[in-house]
Amino acid sequence: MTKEELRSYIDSTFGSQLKALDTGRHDPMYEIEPQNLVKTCQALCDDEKVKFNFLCNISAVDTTEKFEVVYSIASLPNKLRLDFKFSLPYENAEIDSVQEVWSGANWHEREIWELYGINIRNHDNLTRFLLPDDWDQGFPMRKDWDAPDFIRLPEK
Amino acid sequence: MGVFKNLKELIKGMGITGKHLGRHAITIQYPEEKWTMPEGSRGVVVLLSDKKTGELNCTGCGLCEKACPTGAIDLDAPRGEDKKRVLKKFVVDNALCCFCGLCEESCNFCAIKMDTRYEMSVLDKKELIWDMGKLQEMGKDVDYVDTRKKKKPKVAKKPVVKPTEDAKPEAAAVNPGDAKPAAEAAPDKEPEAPKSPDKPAEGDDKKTESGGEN
Amino acid sequence: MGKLKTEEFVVNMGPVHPATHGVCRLMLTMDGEKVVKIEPVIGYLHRAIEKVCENRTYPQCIPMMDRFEYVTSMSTNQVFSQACERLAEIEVPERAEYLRVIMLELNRIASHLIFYGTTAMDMGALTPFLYGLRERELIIDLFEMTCGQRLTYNYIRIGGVSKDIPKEFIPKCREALDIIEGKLVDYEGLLNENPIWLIRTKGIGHLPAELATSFGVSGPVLRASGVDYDIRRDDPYSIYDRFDWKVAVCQNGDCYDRYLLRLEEIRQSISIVRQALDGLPEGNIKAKVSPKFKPPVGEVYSRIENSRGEMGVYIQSDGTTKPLRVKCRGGSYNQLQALPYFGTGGLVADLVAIFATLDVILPEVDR
Amino acid sequence: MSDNLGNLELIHVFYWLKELLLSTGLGEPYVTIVSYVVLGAVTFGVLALLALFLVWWERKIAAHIQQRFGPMRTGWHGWYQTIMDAVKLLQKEDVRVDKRDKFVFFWAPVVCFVAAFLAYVVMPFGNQLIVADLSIGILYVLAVTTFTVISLLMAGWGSNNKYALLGGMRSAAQVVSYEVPMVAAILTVIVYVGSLSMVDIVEAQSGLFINWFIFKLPFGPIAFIVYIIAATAEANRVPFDIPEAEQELVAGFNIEYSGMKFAMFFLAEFVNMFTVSAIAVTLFFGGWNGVFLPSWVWFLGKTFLVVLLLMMFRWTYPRLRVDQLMEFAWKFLVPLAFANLILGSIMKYLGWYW
Repeated sequence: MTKEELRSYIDSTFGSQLKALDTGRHDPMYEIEPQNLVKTCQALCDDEKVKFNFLCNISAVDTTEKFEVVYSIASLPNKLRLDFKFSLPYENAEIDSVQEVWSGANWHEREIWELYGINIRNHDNLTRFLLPDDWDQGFPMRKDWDAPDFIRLPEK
Repeated sequence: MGVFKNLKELIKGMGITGKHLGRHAITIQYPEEKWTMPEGSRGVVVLLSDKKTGELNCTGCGLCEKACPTGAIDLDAPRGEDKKRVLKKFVVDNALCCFCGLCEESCNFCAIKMDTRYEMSVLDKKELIWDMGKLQEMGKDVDYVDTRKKKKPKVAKKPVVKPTEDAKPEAAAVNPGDAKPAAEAAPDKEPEAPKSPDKPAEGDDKKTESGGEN
Repeated sequence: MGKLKTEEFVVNMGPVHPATHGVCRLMLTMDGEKVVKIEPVIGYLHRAIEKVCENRTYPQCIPMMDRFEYVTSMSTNQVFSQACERLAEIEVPERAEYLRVIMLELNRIASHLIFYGTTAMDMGALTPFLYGLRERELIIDLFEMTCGQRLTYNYIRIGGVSKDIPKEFIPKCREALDIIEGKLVDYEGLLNENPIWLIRTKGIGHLPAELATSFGVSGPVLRASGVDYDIRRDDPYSIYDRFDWKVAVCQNGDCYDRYLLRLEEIRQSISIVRQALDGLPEGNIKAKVSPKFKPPVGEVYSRIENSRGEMGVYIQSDGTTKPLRVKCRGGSYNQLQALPYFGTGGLVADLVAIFATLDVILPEVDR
Repeated sequence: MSDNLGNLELIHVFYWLKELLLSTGLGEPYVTIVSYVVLGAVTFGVLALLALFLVWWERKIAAHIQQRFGPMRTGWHGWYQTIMDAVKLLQKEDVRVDKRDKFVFFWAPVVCFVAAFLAYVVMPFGNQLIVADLSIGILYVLAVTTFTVISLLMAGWGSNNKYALLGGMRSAAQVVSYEVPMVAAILTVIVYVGSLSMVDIVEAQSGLFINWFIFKLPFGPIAFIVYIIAATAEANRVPFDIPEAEQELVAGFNIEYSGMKFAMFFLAEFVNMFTVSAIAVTLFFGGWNGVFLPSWVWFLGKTFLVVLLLMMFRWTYPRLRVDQLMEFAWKFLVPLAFANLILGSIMKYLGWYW
């Protein structure tokens, strides 16, 4: 299945859930509704034609106005790649865990929770692991977080 | 017979280690013997001086400072009365330096180079902050191929390449006066240049010897 | 006589332990010598590379990425440069692509040689470690000759490579490949059929393909479990589709297969490097990229096949000189995550063997 | 055989010393006491030096197998490196765990150290060169070498450390298992000699090398292989070094020891290695029997060759797992050793040997 075929297949089969975006480079990028997250993921994973059974990466982005959570998935048997994302408001950001679809999401979600402060629903082990256990200085990957002991680069 | 096969394999393993027992060591005794670093190996940062005049090549354009990913370079070159930059301060903090070589690549005036020397251990971290004098001293005998002559026309036609606001034209404004003596010095460099490939060749021979014995 | 009362106890394996290859802590619940539960505790090497990259320009990120996975720095350079090139749609010159493939594959060989050494060392055989590093040295010398550094190369740049190879590179590279190929016989003679090695690794740490896929385990570990998937072939990047090579796959998914598969990958990589050296064209080594590289707004997740599995970088650009977000994904991250689900049940010595054959390195996990 | 070079025999030195003592006019009992004290001191000193030498030698062998130099800084090829190491360890702070079992923790290295040296009471270093020719020589050796395991258990228990405890337990299990095939292998020899005395065993092998038990016995090589495997386990060396398996238990039983206590464990390990090699030489390679050279040279030379073999094991093979180790001992070595013993005894009874 080429990229074009994948695009048209996604449009025809999952058109209601995945909306194509034009920001993605090289691989197709879609937008989904956060409340449908687990359902969509399960559908993508179970669909025989695409079978996205491999989670490459989950990455949160702080754009200073909102959070974006980007899921990069791949299909091992069909050799396909796909990204999809959704936006979250800055306040009380919360997403569902996709652990039941891809078990490997566990640590990726933990990391998002720890570094961005996005709460994960239905996650079995939300504990600190990259930062010290007694960390109380906020969420370091947010853009407004600043450390006093950073070595600054000269201003350009 | 599993037992005999296993015994055979065990003896084979002993044979391989035993074979190595009589061979020469491939390591070297470090402080006494030293490895010849290949040309272009990235060691400490030095400032290059003009071989003829003995002055620093640096024009103080600040490109290296901007290129440095760790902020190890601190330089100050205010413009003098004749709108020319005067290099006041050039400090490299070797404790911050990550030896990426971006400063050397960003420089258009052959002023900064990563030398092949790599030994810089000191007892106090503060001694790793090298000022201009030390950097010049370190770079005094460093061979380099002067490319400043070639750079000059390239800078002139810079706006054609990309419309982005490049730092280079700014530097070019400072350039002409400084670049002239360098252009004269360039022919002197030519006889020296072929020497440099010889240097790594020694190291190469040594390496192949030990490699062949392996 | 009543049943003997026994008790499980917790042992901290790490953060400083000879077998954890860095500062990883495994909290083991043990029943005598038997491992009942594993809980990996990471973060001892967290250097916030992603945050640091957000405050650097794109070319400045590459030296940072070197530190992300320092055993195969070339692939970190490649994955970041590739992401930037895809963002800005830069065409990489032919010669640069060939040089990249040569360097990436040499780096893969070097990494697998370290794997060979450290795995053997974790099982108690100390000599193979030195032999593995001895041949790795030949490759490292080639890198130093080319780009000037032995570990953090900063060689592959956005749009090409930083320097052309010196004249003596090609003969020396061929010579090094011949030596390594010859030494592989020694390596295999020392361990492959050694009965102690066999009982230590065969049938130990079986990782089923299902579990591996669902945990995102990738690379040699996934292929050893029987999943025929290699990004170099199945999601081709650079110019891997031009070479003739085989993806090594094993079926059992135990420690022995993971070990054998990596030795086979060394052979395949040698073949790729030879082909690339034969086909190396003349020409430019770097596309024209402004020092103030500004990709257009957009986002990309680029991934390559590293010696530890899928290495990916997600970059979101907001059109300035600095990336809005850089997320690094390393193969070890997911492999360590899957460890508690298939590493238990054996003795502590088995756990050491499993951990070694996963070839986890901690900078990639903690970033 | 060694009559032509008889005056090179070390034993003459001791005879001369005894003469000297007697000439001073001391009574016979005092002379005996003094001479045994001197003998003990000399044996101890020689063995301590031997252990230091073995440490250096092992490092050199390892280095050359791995194409390195090894110690090179102290003297010619670093010959006094281990002496300097011992001096360094002497000066080191003796770090003690807070919640240790004080008595056990303190005495463990001492027991280990002493047990390692005890076996040399009956070790025939050369023709007549033996501290005491006990009639139960080999039995005594077997008894005292097993003391080591008690010290390792003590170290494991006293350290109050889980790794150390695991190491101690492993060592106990291992030594108990490997004692059985080891004794069976030794019995094969004793059945032929008909005596437990070390001197008798050596003298039964006098003559050419064809008389050495490894060649003379019908299943001599098998007995030797069983013995050397069990001996490697006894000396806690790779591939059976599980009590201190570095990659699993960090350092096993000696994890909490530092300074001189650690040095005692360390030296005892090398003395143990020498002990098992010396017994192997005595039992299978004719002890001090040999031509042209003095007997003690033959003994030391052969022993060093066996030590070299043990070192080659260590630097070639991976380590066995603890359960595999037991399995190997009980399911393979013990049956093999006993079959060997029974077959050998039958053949001895029938007189089928030369």
